[in-house]
Amino acid sequence: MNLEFTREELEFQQSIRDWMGAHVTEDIRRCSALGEMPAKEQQQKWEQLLGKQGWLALTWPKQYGGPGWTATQRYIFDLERAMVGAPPTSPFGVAMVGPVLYTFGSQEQKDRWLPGIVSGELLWCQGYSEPNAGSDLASLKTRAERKDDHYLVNGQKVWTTQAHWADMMFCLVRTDPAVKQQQGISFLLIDMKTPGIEVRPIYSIDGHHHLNEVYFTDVRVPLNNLVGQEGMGWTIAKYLLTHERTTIAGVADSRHEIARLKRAVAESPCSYDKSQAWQRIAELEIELMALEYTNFRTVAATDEGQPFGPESSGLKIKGTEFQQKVSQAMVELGGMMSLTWDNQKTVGSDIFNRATRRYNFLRACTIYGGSNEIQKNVLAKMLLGL
Amino acid sequence: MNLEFTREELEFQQSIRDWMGAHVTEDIRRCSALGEMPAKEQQQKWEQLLGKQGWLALTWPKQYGGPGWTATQRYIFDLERAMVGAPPTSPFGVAMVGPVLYTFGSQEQKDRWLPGIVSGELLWCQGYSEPNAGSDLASLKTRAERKDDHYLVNGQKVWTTQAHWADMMFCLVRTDPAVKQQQGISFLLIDMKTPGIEVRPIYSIDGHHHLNEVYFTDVRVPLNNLVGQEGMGWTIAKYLLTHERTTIAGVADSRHEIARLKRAVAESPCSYDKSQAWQRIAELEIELMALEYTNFRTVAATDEGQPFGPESSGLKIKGTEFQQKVSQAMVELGGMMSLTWDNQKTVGSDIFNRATRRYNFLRACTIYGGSNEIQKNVLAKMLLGL
Amino acid sequence: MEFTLPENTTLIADTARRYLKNNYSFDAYRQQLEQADHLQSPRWSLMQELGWFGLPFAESSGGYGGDLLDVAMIVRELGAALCLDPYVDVVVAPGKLLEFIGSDAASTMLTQLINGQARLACALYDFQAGYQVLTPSLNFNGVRLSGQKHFVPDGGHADILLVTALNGSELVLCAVPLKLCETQRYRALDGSRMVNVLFEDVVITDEMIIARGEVVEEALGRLLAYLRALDCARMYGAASALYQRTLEYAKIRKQFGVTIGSFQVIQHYLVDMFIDLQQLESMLLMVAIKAESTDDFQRQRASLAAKAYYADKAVRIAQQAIQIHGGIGVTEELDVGHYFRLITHGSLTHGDRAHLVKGFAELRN
Amino acid sequence: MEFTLPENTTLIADTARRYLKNNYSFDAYRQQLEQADHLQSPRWSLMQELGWFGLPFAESSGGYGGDLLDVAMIVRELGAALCLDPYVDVVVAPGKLLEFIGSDAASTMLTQLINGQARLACALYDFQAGYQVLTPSLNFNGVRLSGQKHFVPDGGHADILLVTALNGSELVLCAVPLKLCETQRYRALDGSRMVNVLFEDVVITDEMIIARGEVVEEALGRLLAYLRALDCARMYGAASALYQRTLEYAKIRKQFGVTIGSFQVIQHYLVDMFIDLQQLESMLLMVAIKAESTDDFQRQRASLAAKAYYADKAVRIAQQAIQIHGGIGVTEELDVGHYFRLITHGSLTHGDRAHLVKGFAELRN
Repeated sequence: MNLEFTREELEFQQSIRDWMGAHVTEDIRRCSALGEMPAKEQQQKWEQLLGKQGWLALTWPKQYGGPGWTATQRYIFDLERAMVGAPPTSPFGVAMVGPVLYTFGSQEQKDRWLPGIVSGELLWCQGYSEPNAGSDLASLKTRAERKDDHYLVNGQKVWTTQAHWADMMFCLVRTDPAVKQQQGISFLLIDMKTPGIEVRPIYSIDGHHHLNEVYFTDVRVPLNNLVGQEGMGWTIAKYLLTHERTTIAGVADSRHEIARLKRAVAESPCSYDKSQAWQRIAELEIELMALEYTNFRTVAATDEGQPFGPESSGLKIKGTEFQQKVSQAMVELGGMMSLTWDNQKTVGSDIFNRATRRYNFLRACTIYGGSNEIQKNVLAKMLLGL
Repeated sequence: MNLEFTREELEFQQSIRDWMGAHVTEDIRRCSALGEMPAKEQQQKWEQLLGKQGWLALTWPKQYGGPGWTATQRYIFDLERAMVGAPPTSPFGVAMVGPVLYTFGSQEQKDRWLPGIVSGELLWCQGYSEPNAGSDLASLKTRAERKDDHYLVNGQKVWTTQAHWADMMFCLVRTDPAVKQQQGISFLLIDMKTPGIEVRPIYSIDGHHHLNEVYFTDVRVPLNNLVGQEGMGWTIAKYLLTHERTTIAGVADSRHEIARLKRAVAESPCSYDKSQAWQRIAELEIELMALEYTNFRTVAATDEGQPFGPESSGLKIKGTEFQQKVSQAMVELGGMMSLTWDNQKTVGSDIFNRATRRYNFLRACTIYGGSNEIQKNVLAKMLLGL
Repeated sequence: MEFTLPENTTLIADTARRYLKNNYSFDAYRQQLEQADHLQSPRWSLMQELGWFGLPFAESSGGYGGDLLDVAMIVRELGAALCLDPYVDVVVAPGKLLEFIGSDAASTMLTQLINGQARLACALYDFQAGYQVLTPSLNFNGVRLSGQKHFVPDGGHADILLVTALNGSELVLCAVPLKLCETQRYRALDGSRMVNVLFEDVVITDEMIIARGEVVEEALGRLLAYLRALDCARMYGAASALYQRTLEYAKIRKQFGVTIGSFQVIQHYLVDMFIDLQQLESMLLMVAIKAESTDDFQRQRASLAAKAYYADKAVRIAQQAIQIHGGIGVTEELDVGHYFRLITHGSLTHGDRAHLVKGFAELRN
Repeated sequence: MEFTLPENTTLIADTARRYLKNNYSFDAYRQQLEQADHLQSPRWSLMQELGWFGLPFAESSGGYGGDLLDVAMIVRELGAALCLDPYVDVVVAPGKLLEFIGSDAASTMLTQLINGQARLACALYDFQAGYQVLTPSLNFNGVRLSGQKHFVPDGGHADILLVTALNGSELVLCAVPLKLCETQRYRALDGSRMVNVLFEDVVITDEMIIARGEVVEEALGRLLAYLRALDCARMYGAASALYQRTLEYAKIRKQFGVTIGSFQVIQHYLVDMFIDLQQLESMLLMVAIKAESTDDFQRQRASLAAKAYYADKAVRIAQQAIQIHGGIGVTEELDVGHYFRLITHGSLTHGDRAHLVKGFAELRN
């Protein structure tokens, strides 16, 4: 048992902190300070900066461009990243399609796509959900028909984050409608510039455009954009779910938010009942400790080669609920200062003025990536052995 | 809209209050003050006192011995009863078997049993639950076989409150094992002194004996103790569930408990953070208001001949959860003063010393009479129309 | 006791519902979101024609003598329809404040308001004083005011602001033409318009002073209770709409080959929403009667309790409505997210939950 | 970071589990409930033989130099077995207090305790002072003590009480023979024995005084952190046993022709319990290390946080365990209700939730 970082880890932490101090410029950290989502340019600037440093594809094996860090080092990096107010990196390339490619892809596919992901130049989006396949992914209908040297794709995806930024989409499509639900699904890579693709924005209640609908009409996709074999889509999708989830609970960002909340309370006028506010924050901090130490345990277990199973789903459930709780506290402790729609500076603490944007945005975090109810169903199966 | 009692109702309330003041002696109110369950003698003394006054079978038609009160008057009576610290009356005779008898029973049955219920002399218990038929009542197995002039009863009941006090049990038994679950069930009255009945106590975690197991071995029950026809048991049981439920939420008793809690906090030493305590109590009082006004609405609707449907199940769910919440607050606000097993006076406020008994006892209130989960299933059916 | 609405109240509520059905829609709401001046819309004069301007006020003031209950039923319908027309902020709130003051100057101004000649708004808050309306930060310096008022709801639509300020320790209510001040306008969380107001050496003449001292304090106490009840009414309209929509959605949305309403967990979520909504309805009826009680203790107790309860349970219903809707619930295209914001907004006006519970706890009887 | 238990700690935990399996049972527990003197049982000497008496103390004090983590693993097993042997109250608590004091007198007494020659208990609380251990109500009047101590856990088993009292504003710790006092004995909520102690003009001789002033305050601070960690360990053992039993029950108990574990709502209840138990385990490991940190701030922060968290989540697990068991869960015959009481008890010793959260909030860094 040892709850402290080793001397080497502390040195590593310091070196990361120094680097962040030197490289995270005001425009990169600005968004998180304002509760904004970064624009494409800022996000890409930040990711390419990390890519240049070799710090983007953190979990990847060294041979494909990973930095060769332990899970603890990755955790430390994430902590420092959040504390300095830099945004999380987009998961679609680095955490999702990348591992799929180096695990299931052909040599040609690896050579073609991995370098762009490692450097942060190639942006991806994820084509999973469809209008009638949300939690129930296996019922998806987007069709990819094999025709000579290509697939002909027709159908619709929805809730596609950053589709309007992306160069490429990785996508679940139905290649065989005759077999049972899960079996006819394949994993396909689609160039977003291919004719026949239409991306329509969805504006969400935080006032942002990050989601999209994507329509495919006779979109031609080369056969060698298929990953693995036809019908392997479901296997690949499940593999992704078991991939490292040590940052899934958003603990580093919750810690950052609580720090901001404390700042906002400290700078608020004294008409305000601060002792009530500090107690509410104390309750949040106590809950954060439980999350953090559970997260530490998953990290330590990963470094010992024994990654957590159901525990990490538990962490996702708790972590997302906690993010919502912190953001709700921020809105409520802000009182009238929080009554803004447009995330604009009105009066009093900036942090409170901009609190509702994150609160609204985070309503989705217990829904996407498998709603918490679905996560609980899956956990129950594992626990009850049904 | 009128949220006040009428002048007549206020006069009625005063007359009840005066009567309570004159008749509720120390030994009757003692139990609720100590968080104890009344002994059989106290309970019977109290019920017979009410019986003599004609105030026991409150919801019954006048012809059978009801006082002819409106639902509002009954509500007022219950409020005054709780505020003076008198125990609730036992539901088995008055609220359960009585209405069944005057609705489904033969003239002979009415003549034989109703007077003893109205006067509080005849004590009843309810034989519904069985070891493998808790929430799932329809799967009950206790068998009543028709033999010449009697039924021969064999089987077991469980969680039978006050079986060790009761003169009679009303009971669901299976008279026809061949037909489908609900159909073969009949409603039978059994004299508890009949040979072959064994009552075994179950002690519960509040330290009391109020529950029992009841075993039947070749118990002979006269044929004319059958209520209605054979196979009507399920219909009768369902009828009972729709019977007046205006006091089901225990609102009057919760109000009494909050008053006790306030007294306990007021008399506690000042080391104690009272401002935190008063705020917690304020939250309870606010929730109580919502419950009370919802209860008022069911009472008013009943008086207008439009008894609430699903709303009253909602009230049961909220009301029982609220009773638990109040008792938990009492335990927690008592701190170390609450650390007693035996409900004995130790030091500091009496009310706190005895808080855990009620807290432990009330764990059952979200379970018995159809657990809150079952109540929600039923409500969902009505709401969703499934 | 009787919980049936009086016939004329039912009539008022039905009229409001019909009127909104014929004259408002989610599309109209989305257009209105982008507009800065709501009072240009023909609806504004229609509302006056319907008698809503006079409804909340005694006949002696030139009104129609409606009860809070009547006004609450209109506001409930406005909430259920997401309607942004600033009826409460520009008519009810300033009008009731003037009526509670009851001086000649106030009565004259109230008559103008009822006739539609004067457009008023209340400037009671600033961020330094927070919810403590009796101790505003704005102070007189001789006959001049310098400082700020914040969070003035729909203040941009008014010609005149009813402003509270301290002269020494005395609370003063004055009517200040908006054009004498600088303003910062912004869209509030529920889509309505708010202004922050900057006073730079604004000279307050004697005619601008409506009342001073205790009468202002008392009037503010009565006003807050009244407005908290209307906050509840608006949130009830929204929460009830959310419940209906979510129930409908659970019956038609399919996942895994069945409707999501067939999952036990979703069923229990819906039952919890239903039960909470029942209780919210009880609290609304209660507060709509008691918040205009002449008994100070009753009035405060009712309005603090009801709003604190709403800030807890209505917010919870709004959160669950989104969770059950899933992805579609967080989009701008669906009304669900807009109701969600309305309820969040409503839970923070005239006291947040902690402030209200604390106030309730301090009301020892 | 590393969360694997050291080998010797695992050994200690395994031994404790085996020992309790061989020497204790639910039946033994129910017998023990009715007994007043637990120290007569052969288990008491067995515990000493196992080395548990010396384990918590430094080798320099004659102990075996075990860490809090080692002791916590024993206490976790005691909690999981519902065992009432007063190891914490009669060995660990008084021994650690003496060790933290560290004076010669204290060391001598500690050696006697480790050898089994002295039976001690701590009398730190009274109901007037509540959880404020630094300001007991018991006061010196010259060399005499008159007044009361309350809630002394397993105090009836001790020969000598370690008593805190104020002499003016100075906190004094003295060792008072129990026979000089009058006692009221009662069974506490977890089935253990408690005493309230009445001092009537008890003369405190110089030899009875263990320490005075700051050294006592500091030692109490360290002791509370240590004991709060052990409270968590005990509650963890109980909560974890409850989770296991409830999970098993859900797999076998049938209603409506299927196991109750097949209902989605019950499944989600169990998942919530599982997740909370995971977090409780993390907090236990954390506090078992940090609550004996030499850094005052770290120690307080960890122990306040962990116990406040337990008072919330372990209590919730206990409540859900009963709800899922249904009727059988509230009977004396089943261990479920006994674990429930143990957890309620544990949530109220050395600070209730509100007290601990407040303490945490006041620990500003």
